[in-house]
Amino acid sequence: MSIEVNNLNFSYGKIKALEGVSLDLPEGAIGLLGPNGAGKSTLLRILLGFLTPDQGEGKILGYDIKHQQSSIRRFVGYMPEDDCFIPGMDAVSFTSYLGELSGMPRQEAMKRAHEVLFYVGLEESRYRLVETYSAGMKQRLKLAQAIVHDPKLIFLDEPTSGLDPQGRKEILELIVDISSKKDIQALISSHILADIETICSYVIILNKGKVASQGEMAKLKEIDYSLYEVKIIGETQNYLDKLKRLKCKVEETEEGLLRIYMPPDQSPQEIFRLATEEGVQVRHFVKSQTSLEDLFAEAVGVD
Amino acid sequence: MTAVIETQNLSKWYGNILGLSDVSLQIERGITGILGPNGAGKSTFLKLLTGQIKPNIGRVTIKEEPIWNNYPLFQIIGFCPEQDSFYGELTGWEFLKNLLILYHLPRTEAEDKAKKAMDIVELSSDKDRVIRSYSRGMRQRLKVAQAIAHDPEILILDEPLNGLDPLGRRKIIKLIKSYEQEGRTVIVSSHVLPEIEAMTQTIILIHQGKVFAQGNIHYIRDLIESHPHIVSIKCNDPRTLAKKFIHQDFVLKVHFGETLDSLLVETNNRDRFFALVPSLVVEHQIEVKEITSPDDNLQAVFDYLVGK
Amino acid sequence: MDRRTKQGIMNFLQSVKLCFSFFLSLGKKSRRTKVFYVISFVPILMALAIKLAQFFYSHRDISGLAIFSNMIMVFYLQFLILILALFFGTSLCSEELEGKTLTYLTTRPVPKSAIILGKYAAYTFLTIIMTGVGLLFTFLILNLDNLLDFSLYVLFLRDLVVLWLGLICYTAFFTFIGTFLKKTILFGLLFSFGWENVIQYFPGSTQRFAIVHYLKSLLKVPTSGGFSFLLFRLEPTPPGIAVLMLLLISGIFLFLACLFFSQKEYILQD
Amino acid sequence: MSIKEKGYSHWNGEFKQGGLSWLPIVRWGIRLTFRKKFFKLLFFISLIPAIVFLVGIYISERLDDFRFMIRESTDFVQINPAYFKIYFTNDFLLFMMVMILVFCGAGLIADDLRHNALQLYFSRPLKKKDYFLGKVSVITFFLFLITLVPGIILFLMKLIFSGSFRFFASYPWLPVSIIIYSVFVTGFFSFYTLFLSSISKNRRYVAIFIFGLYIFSDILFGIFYGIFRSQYFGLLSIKSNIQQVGAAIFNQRTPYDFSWILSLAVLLLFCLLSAVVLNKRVRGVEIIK
Repeated sequence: MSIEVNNLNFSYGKIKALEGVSLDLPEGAIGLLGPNGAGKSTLLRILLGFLTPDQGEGKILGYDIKHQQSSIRRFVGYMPEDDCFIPGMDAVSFTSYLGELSGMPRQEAMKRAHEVLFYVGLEESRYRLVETYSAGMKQRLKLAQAIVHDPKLIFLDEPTSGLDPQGRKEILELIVDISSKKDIQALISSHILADIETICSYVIILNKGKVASQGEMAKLKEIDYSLYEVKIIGETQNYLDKLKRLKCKVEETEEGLLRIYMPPDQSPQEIFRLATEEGVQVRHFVKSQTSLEDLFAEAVGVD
Repeated sequence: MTAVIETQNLSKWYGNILGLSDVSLQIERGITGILGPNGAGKSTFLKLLTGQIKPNIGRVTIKEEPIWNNYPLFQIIGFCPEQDSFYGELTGWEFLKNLLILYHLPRTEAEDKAKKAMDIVELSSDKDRVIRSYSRGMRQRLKVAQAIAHDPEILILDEPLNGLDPLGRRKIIKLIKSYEQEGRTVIVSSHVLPEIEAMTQTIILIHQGKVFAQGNIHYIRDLIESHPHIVSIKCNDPRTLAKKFIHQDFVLKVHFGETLDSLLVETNNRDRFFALVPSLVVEHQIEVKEITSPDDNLQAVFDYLVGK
Repeated sequence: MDRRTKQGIMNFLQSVKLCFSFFLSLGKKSRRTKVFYVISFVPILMALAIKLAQFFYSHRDISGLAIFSNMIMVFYLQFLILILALFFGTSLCSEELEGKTLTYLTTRPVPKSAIILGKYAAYTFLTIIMTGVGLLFTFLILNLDNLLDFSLYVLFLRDLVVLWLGLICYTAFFTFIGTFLKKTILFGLLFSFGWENVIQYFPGSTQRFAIVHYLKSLLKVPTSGGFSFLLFRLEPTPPGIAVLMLLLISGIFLFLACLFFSQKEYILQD
Repeated sequence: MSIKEKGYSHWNGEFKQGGLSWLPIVRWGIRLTFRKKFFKLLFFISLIPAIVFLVGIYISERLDDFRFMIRESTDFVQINPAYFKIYFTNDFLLFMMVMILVFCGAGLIADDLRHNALQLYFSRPLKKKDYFLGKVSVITFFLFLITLVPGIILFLMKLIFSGSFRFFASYPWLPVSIIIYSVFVTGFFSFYTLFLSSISKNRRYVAIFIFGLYIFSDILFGIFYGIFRSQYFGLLSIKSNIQQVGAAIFNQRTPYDFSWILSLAVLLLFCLLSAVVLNKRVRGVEIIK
């Protein structure tokens, strides 16, 4: 495991930013969530080796976070949230320049820069000046500079903000492909929960400096009681009456979705049996899980 | 319903860069989502709507009035721009109050409206702090506040949820929906399609400077006849179910997902398909875990129409 | 003038007043204003240093007034009001564009020309305060020994009005430049330290094309001292016409600025 | 037979061991400056003084050919340390140095602040001192090209033209003071430029400050000297301070009648102030807001 920290504490003056944060993160893509000011960026800074924690210790990629900070940064890639570039440079020189700054020899950096720009899909505009890039292309370039020195660990801060739907899909595919390489770990901090849900297998929710909840995404989202979301087409009235007769509680949401709470002894197939009797179509049938948004709201202690 | 916003073969380009070409549409009350890839003309449309630029051909009108340099019209328009830029040295309160004074409102009324807007976006506790010290989410909420402070009839929001944390997003979505109940017209532009779906079902898709689709998402999805619908079924015995489906003429393609229990069926007639499913399931005692249609959402409509 | 246009003008003036108060409160708090307040107090420091040093070098007895009317006025006229007008005038439109805050203004129910005029008035008001305060203290410090001689104050007021007219005219000109030119600071520097200085040495009516000419012809011709070389080739226009010309020039440039600002489509590229 | 595996591929090269991580900053800083529009023109103009002085050395060797041209001012063409001092501390060269700083120096830190590129620099194993070293070396490269290099060339050409080492024998310390002066003036201007470049995000304002502060300091001196005729006000002007120290380095008579140590102190104080501000403005930590 490349990130193991325990009991991290840090405070800016008298404001406590992190309290007793302990993490032991598995491979693959990990989501880092939390409301503004929950300590996400402080945690990122400590993991990136910028800040030394007041208390607590830990190892990143085997390097101690207090004493070997600059060697951590050699094997870590960071994709910042806001646009950053160097005016007057084209994409290839920009990427190879940053590769060299990470310690790569000059020729290797140039070779690797082309390779990485092909990978993120900037092949046909890699000789253009960076300031002429669109938002989506800048986002890809930031990803390219984060992986140019082949890091073992990449931190992505809001990787999909400001992208159009295609751009978001492609960036997410890139992240999934990189983090599925089993020896590269991606820590993704984003506010768009739909993205986190699609690409992360493990999630950490921070709130007020503490770890509110942490674990495998699937395990966290399970719920024990059997609640189903169903969409019915056709005349539904007596279908609903029959359901109620089976002691099922039925709730209707605005978009015409039924939330059916099945008592433990009833099997969900009853829904289909009744549907055939009533000649009604079951267009949508899902065992409902808590959405990441509800999970988030619950962990952060809001309605 | 009379159209609040109307355009007649509206076209706009800057130098040789195409903005919009020959767009004619009507937008009624309620929330309308504007979406489209970057550089497709979405931002040009919003700029025309807020009078930042003037059309080359055609007209764009709000309540039958042209917008360019028609300043009285802005009494009833609220605009939340996309860029995250402010007068950094002002405090949130000063920023809001001063802007309200430009509406020829007396000082007391301006202050009271500013206070109300601050409460709605929950910034009252930090109203005396300088905007420079605001976090990204707070600045975004301040932008929404300045758009709604003067109680506009028409609200134009460009990426209103950008940079907000999930709680902030929920609040703003609830606020926008409350505006719909009050019978106002809200234009929301966003890249994050799930956000648009959470707010409204009516969308306008702009691509290559043209309107590719307008109306209710599902209605549009059904309109796309040529593109078959995909239905994903997860059950304990997908093979027997698949065998049954293959005989039906309306089933075009059947393939099995990665996991053992998943089956993907392509059909061009959903009604007949879904009418068949319950009977088959009961007849063969198949234990169904899940039925979903993965491409009945905005993302699929978008990908199909925009053709990537 | 029928009732409708009178109402229209009243409405327009009201909008200008609103914009004026908006930008005044904004201008007062902006960092740049604070920086230029400090710069406008530099002459005061110079005056203090001169006063101080006069004790050590008592043999050099130049009268405070001579220093003031030659040296300080030259510093103000040729350097300070140009810098103030340049920075505030050119940035008037470009800071809204660069800071991408223009949309907050153009989507309000006030005409674009009112925005320009309101902001111009607010910025000019700020620079007038700066120069007024700076000049007053400098004047008092330099003429400590004969504060009671009232003819001095008449002279001071005359110089002050000249500087204010200069500010009004230069700021109007740079506002106009700012509405359509991209590289405003470069052009502004070339104009103020190139054109304005060079033109005054040309014969005949070519001098009429520089704003500084009208300002100088309002100044009392200096008695002696080594600094008169700045005025030696001046064929002054009579004061009355000079003031008229200055106001006329300001009016024309402001009108052009409003015209450009309302007609031009400003695209906020990032 | 094999096909390239799709998707992300690793890089299996080795990282460079050892320091010099700031070399790319220098290389690219120089390359980016040369790409600016008018820079080449400005650079050649700033070489004019060197050429003029080279011609001076040529004339000094061929005095008899030019006898008819120079009637009385033969001392001008006397090649001695004073000649070099005049080259190094003449107003035009100093002014051209400032103009080069306006072009190559203004954006060095201002652009990084404006486009928040600091995050890119400091999320790498790069320390703050490496960053500064890189930026200073860019300025040093350009200023050395119009101070140290021409100085050494002039010195060598004098030896070559005169065909003997007599000149070197008589002034063995001259090359040393050329080097000392170049390092001194480049060092000061590096602090001066980086300090101004780090206080604003807008490269255009920084350019004006670099130009304005230098000119203003001289105007201030002019005004005060005009009134009080006391040479001590020379300490106000950057240019006169440099000229004072320059004269001392070439142990010539100093242009102003106060000790050159004072000038040096003023300049060093300015560098100290710049260092403090630079350290505060360029911060690695708060790169992630």
